[in-house]
Amino acid sequence: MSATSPTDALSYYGRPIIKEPVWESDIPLYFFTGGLAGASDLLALGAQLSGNSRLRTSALASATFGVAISPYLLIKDLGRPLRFLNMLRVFKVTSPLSVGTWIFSAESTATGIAAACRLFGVLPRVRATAQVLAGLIGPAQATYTGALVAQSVVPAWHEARRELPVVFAASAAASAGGAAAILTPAEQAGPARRLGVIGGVAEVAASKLMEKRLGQLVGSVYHEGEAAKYSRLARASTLAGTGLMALAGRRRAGAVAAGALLLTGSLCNRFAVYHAGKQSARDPHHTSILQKERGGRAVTQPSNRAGNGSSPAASTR
Amino acid sequence: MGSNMAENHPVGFQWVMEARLKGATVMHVDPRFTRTSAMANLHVPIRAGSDIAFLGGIVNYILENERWLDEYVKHFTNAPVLIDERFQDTEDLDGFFSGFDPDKRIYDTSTWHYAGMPVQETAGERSKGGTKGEQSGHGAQAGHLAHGEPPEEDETLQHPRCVFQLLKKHYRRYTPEVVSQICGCTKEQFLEVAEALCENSGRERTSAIVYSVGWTQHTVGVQYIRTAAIIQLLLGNIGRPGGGIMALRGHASIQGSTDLATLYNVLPGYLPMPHAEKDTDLAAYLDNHAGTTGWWGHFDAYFISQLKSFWGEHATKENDFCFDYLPKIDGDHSTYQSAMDMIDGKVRGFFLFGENPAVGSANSRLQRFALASLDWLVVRDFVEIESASFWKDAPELETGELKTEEIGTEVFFLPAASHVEKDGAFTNTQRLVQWHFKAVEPEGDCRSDLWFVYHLGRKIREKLAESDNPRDRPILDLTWQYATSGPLEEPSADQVLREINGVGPDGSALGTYADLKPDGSTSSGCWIYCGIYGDEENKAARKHPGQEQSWVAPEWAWSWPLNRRILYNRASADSNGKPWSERKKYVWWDGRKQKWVGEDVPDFQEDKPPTFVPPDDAEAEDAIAGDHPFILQADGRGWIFAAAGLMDGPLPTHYEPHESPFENPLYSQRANPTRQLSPRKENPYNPAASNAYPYVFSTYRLTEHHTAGGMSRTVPYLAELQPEFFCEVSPGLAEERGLEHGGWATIITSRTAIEARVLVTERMKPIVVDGRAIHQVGVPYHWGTRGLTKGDSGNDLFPVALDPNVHIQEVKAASCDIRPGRRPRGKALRELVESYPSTLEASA
Amino acid sequence: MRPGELIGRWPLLRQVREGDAFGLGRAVQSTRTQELRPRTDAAQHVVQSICPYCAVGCGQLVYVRDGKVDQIEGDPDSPISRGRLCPKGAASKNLVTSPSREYKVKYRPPNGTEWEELELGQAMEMIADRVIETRKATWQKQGDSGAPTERTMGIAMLGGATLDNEENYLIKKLAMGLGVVQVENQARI
Amino acid sequence: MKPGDGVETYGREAQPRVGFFTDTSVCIGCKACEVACKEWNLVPDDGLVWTGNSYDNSGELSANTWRHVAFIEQEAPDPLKRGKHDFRWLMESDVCKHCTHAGCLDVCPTGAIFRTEFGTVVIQDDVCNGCGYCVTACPFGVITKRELGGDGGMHKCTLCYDRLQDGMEPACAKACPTDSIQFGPLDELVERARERCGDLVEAGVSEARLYLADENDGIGGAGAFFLLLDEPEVYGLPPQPIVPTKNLGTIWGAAAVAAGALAAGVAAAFLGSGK
Repeated sequence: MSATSPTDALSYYGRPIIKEPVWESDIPLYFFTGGLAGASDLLALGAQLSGNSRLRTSALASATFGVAISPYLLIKDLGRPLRFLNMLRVFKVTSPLSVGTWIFSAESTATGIAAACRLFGVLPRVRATAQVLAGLIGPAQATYTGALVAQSVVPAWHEARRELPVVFAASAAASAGGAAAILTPAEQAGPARRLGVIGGVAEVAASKLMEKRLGQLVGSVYHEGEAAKYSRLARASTLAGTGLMALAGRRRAGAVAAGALLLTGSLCNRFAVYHAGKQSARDPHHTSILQKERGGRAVTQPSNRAGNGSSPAASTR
Repeated sequence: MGSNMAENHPVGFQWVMEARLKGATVMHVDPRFTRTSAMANLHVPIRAGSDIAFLGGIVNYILENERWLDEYVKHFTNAPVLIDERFQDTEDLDGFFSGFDPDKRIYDTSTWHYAGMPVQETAGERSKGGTKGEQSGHGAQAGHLAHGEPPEEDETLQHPRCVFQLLKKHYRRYTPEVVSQICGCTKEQFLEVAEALCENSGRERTSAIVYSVGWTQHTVGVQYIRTAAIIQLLLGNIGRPGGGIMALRGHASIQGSTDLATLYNVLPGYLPMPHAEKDTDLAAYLDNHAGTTGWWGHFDAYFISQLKSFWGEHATKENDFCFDYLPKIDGDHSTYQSAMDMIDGKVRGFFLFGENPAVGSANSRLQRFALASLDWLVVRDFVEIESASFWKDAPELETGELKTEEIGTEVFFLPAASHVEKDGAFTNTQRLVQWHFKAVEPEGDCRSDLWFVYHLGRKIREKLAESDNPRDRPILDLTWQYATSGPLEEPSADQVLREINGVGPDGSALGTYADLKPDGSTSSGCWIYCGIYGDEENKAARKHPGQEQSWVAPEWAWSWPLNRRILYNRASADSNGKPWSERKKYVWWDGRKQKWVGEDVPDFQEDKPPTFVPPDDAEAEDAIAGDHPFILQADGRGWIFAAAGLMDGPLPTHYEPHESPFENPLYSQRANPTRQLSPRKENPYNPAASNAYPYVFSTYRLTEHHTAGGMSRTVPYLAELQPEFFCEVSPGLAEERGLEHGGWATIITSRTAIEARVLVTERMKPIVVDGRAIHQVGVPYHWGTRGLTKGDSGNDLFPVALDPNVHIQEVKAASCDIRPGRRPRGKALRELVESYPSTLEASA
Repeated sequence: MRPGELIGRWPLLRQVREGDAFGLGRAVQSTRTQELRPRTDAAQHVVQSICPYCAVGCGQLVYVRDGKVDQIEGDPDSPISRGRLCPKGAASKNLVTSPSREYKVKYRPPNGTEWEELELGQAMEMIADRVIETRKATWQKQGDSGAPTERTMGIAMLGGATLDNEENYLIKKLAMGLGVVQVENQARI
Repeated sequence: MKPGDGVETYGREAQPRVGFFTDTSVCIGCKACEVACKEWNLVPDDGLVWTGNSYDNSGELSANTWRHVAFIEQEAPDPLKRGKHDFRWLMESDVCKHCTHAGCLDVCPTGAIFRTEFGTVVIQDDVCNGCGYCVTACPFGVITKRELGGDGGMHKCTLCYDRLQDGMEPACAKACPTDSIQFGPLDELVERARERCGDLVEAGVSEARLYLADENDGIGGAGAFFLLLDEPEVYGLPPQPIVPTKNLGTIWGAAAVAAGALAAGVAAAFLGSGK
């Protein structure tokens, strides 16, 4: 009843301490498309090296789709889209987004060249070189987005900083495997299926580990709201896709269904992480309780008492 | 007390905060816990309208515990003076002083005078004639004391009829227990304040009391301030640095507009408006108002110089200096009376200069009916205020009481220039006259009020130029030759200031009011401003940086009179002229130089020694003794007992507000018997102590807004800080009435009902009085139907019930009901209000 | 800017050249940032003023650029306010440039339902006429008691505490010339 | 106090680090700082929303509110008062902290955010493309995107970088009626703050504490620090903020591991069977 709600004494009217990320759904979508591109390029490189040209073409197609749609998503989410080129003003190792911009630029350029050569059937050596480059950058492209969200003050992201790149890499692998399995005849699609299965298993396992490591307080976001919805959907799709791929991937219909499930799972997983971040940012206690447990020196009393992080106030209520 | 300084005068409050950091004790006695309370060392919540009981308790504490500054009290105040033997106190007459006329509800004040004095003073004489204080108000003159006969006094303060003993008797019953019972604070809280005040007063220390409209807006408002004056005189806190009683005023030049007298009862410089029945000619007027002793002894020079400023060469000795040109008053012509006269068709035309009565005046509903009854109305403001737009958006249109097509008022809205678009001066709350320079030209039709008044006068004079009607002589003979400049033909504010200052026979600007003459050889628009243009320099415009001066900063702007920064500063030295202490040194007598010296311009004849005893035939200031610092008083003393000048008593007495849920615990007389009531259809009252209105409410301002909102509700950066009209209630009241935090409440009086968002807060605490918890509702009054943020007006709730001395309305304490939810719309609103009791009786 | 210059200004290169490897400081400044000055530097003149809100009387500095008020802030020379302002004082520029301000005369005829336009000059003529007519119609030579009053009770004025002293004086003086006694201001309230 | 990341790039042109000391024990909650800031920096009004949270209708720091005054009503003893009091009203003017290790600065991908020669952290409005990364990197929730009028950029307190160029005091500190907001060289401010806090503690205000005045905290100390009378969370402040970049090595390491794992996974997919 009173203006200061007694039930929430250790916050300011229950308001968040940090701000919720301003990114809209373009960004989790990009995590998906970017991951798909990176892992697909690597898959294409593997196919090129192993002489599986059919698979190489499918994987390159997935990668091309990924790098083609990603800039649209990235630019659209900018507050001032016309200034997207400002991303290339600097290179900052402290900013995964800056590093990622350069990675993505290289990745998309290499992929674009490879795809153009394939499309017009020209310059095979240029194409091969570009594919090698794209394949080598691919893992970075698929994982930097995990680093990007981890490098933040959002509890559900920062506290998962060790797991998030792995989750994103696994998710990228699952989606790349799934996509290539759909696009490739069964005979040539073996590595794609296996990548799908490996990725799917890893994705589910890594996500599970991440939730566990987040602990009860912050991890709870995956059991609430949008994050829970997407998280459940992601897990179910990925598990089903993985199983189906392993059991029925050799049949065309099975491969298509399994691939679609893996793609859905990967996409949903990105949205689960995205919403988990937003939800944990909204809750002031996620921020404050974690910090208090960690301890530190932000609060000091310079005289009379030794400065330490513990509360000098006897009681405020 | 009665001030929320941190919220309403934040920049002035820096000095309080600085003092607190240096160890001063800041105490806030106020019904609400405000941002000022949060900063104070002590907050004592008291029931709205009980301040005199609290202050009277302090007077009693000082007297009982012998805490007064003896030398100050004996030499500087009228404590030793004997009062007329016919005088009877409220303690004798159960709430009345001697001389009350129950039919007219006014006092014959002749029994309140000094014993043995041939009484001839102002207000008392007039009250016999049945008038209502129209010449008291702001008039500072104290009446006459015939020279040659100093008042009878008892230096030992023991005589039963001396002021000191009367004071003791009057406040004897204001014990800590009674204070606690009336005010609802604890005895301990009261004692802490009283003791701290005494502890911080004396030779080494001084205490200051700050008040604002929390004191003035009562039916006993003047007496609130009088009680503080008594305390400060007893403790020796007046005329000394760090002491005094500070009135914090709410408008940039509210002091200047009072000094220069856009008030019906005074002329510039606090000269009373002539009264039709008494002041029949110049001689009678001077006889009635000039003092014999003290600085009012030169009243004639001030007044005649003013007439010369108005009518110049037309004002001659032969024609009484055009005294007859001045219109006369013969009753209460204050703004509330005018508003009622508008409804009654007597007032037909109305000018509004930067004021918004449709929101800012008590019973603003009545004000809107008044505006709707006019023939014509001129509104000058920055924005389209509610007083300009009432014909299309007054709440009374919604209830069907008014209809746009039926409102015959012709409205002229003229946009005004802002302070950066014109030259001119504001007089601040401490009498400092500060010039502001024009920065840019006003745009469009915006013009200064100086432009408007000058050109309106010019046009009227042109149109009447051929008239031979004697009625038009005053306007045609007015000196109205002001130089204009620029494409807008803006008159020179500087020239007007020079006219206010006045000129001598040789046409050069005068340097002091002491040079004014009653023979028509000098002119001065306002004697207290004389000297502001001395040496032909606009001294209000002096901007010598404060940091390059002494702490008094005398070369920043100019304060009246004669650039004195502390009034009556002779009192900063003891009776012998020595500083009371080294710490509190300010102005003192330099025996070697044989003059008063110090940090400030001495507010005393410079070469009058402290030992001076006036000869029997001395007049004016020469009749003031060297140890009597209050040079505008006829006897040079601070008046603990106001022997003249007030309508409602020589000593302040606790009365309940007009609309109070309580009886008066001290007397069977409940409220101020002389309070001014105007019962009529548009102004009904809540019945006394009615159960239908169980709560007390007060209006107030917020830091983020300004008065009636014209200068803040329209300003985006301010409107966003307090974007909605709300009321403040305690959790207890919320529970009692089912009010929900963040929801809506309807507040009801016999005038109307308004709605506000509900802010439930622990800052509003019920006050326990006589074992009964009284809830108070807080209502900031800034809102109206227009602006970026809109809302109902708190002032709609109040009646017109006025202080008898100054006709200021009681809006700091009234009774109301409150219920959850929004108010009804349309006719249902009136039905709700009419379901509540009301009275048109002016009850006791 | 020539392409060479453009590339020379590329912060990425400046990161290397100017020893700002992490791109956190000097290298990333834009030209505009490098040339940034307080906008009051461009003021044509600065005028000393006084806050128009309450009666504390804080000093203000008004900065004017291109004939417009560009900034209003506290005047540090004032011994009253020492350069400080409250939120209202600090909002003074917002006040004098408020979108709510009116710049044209508005006229509402008796029983009218809308504002109408009116030239300022004509408004002044009309107001002068109203004053003269009302004054004539309501002139009171004597009060109820028969004592001479020589005044009009048909016209009243209200306001002045937000105005300048000189304006108040002139209002009072004009009112005395016209025989208007009902002159009041916010001090009564 | 440390100079702040990036200030070394100015070499000898670096100026003494300046900042704000906000002493909440003398804040009267007038909001002059909010308005003075808006007037100087031409920050738009933020809409008219009544919150009912005491007298705070600004709510929080944002692109359109660079100074925010918090109001906290507490049923708690007030040690600043004499005698027994069971209620107090805390007020605090919050602002960007201008961290020594600033998350927003670290993550800004365009170089729009930079460390000035005065050690402050400023967004260049002509560079910012509104990517929003800084929002997620600020431990204090200072920065948001300005949506009004299609602006789209990120905004926050600049500590009046333009005024500093002429030796002028920031607008909020200049306006503050009670000197609750003090501006000056950071070293001097810290010293003054320690003294003030010590005095208060000595006077029995055991709740008085300095917040962000220690260079060993998670952000390396701040350019804008505070004297608080209660836990930081009560004012909406994080109790032990850290700059996310503190774990940059871990994060890049995890990414490298993940990338390697991905490569290994793909390799495994090819090595599993010849088909």
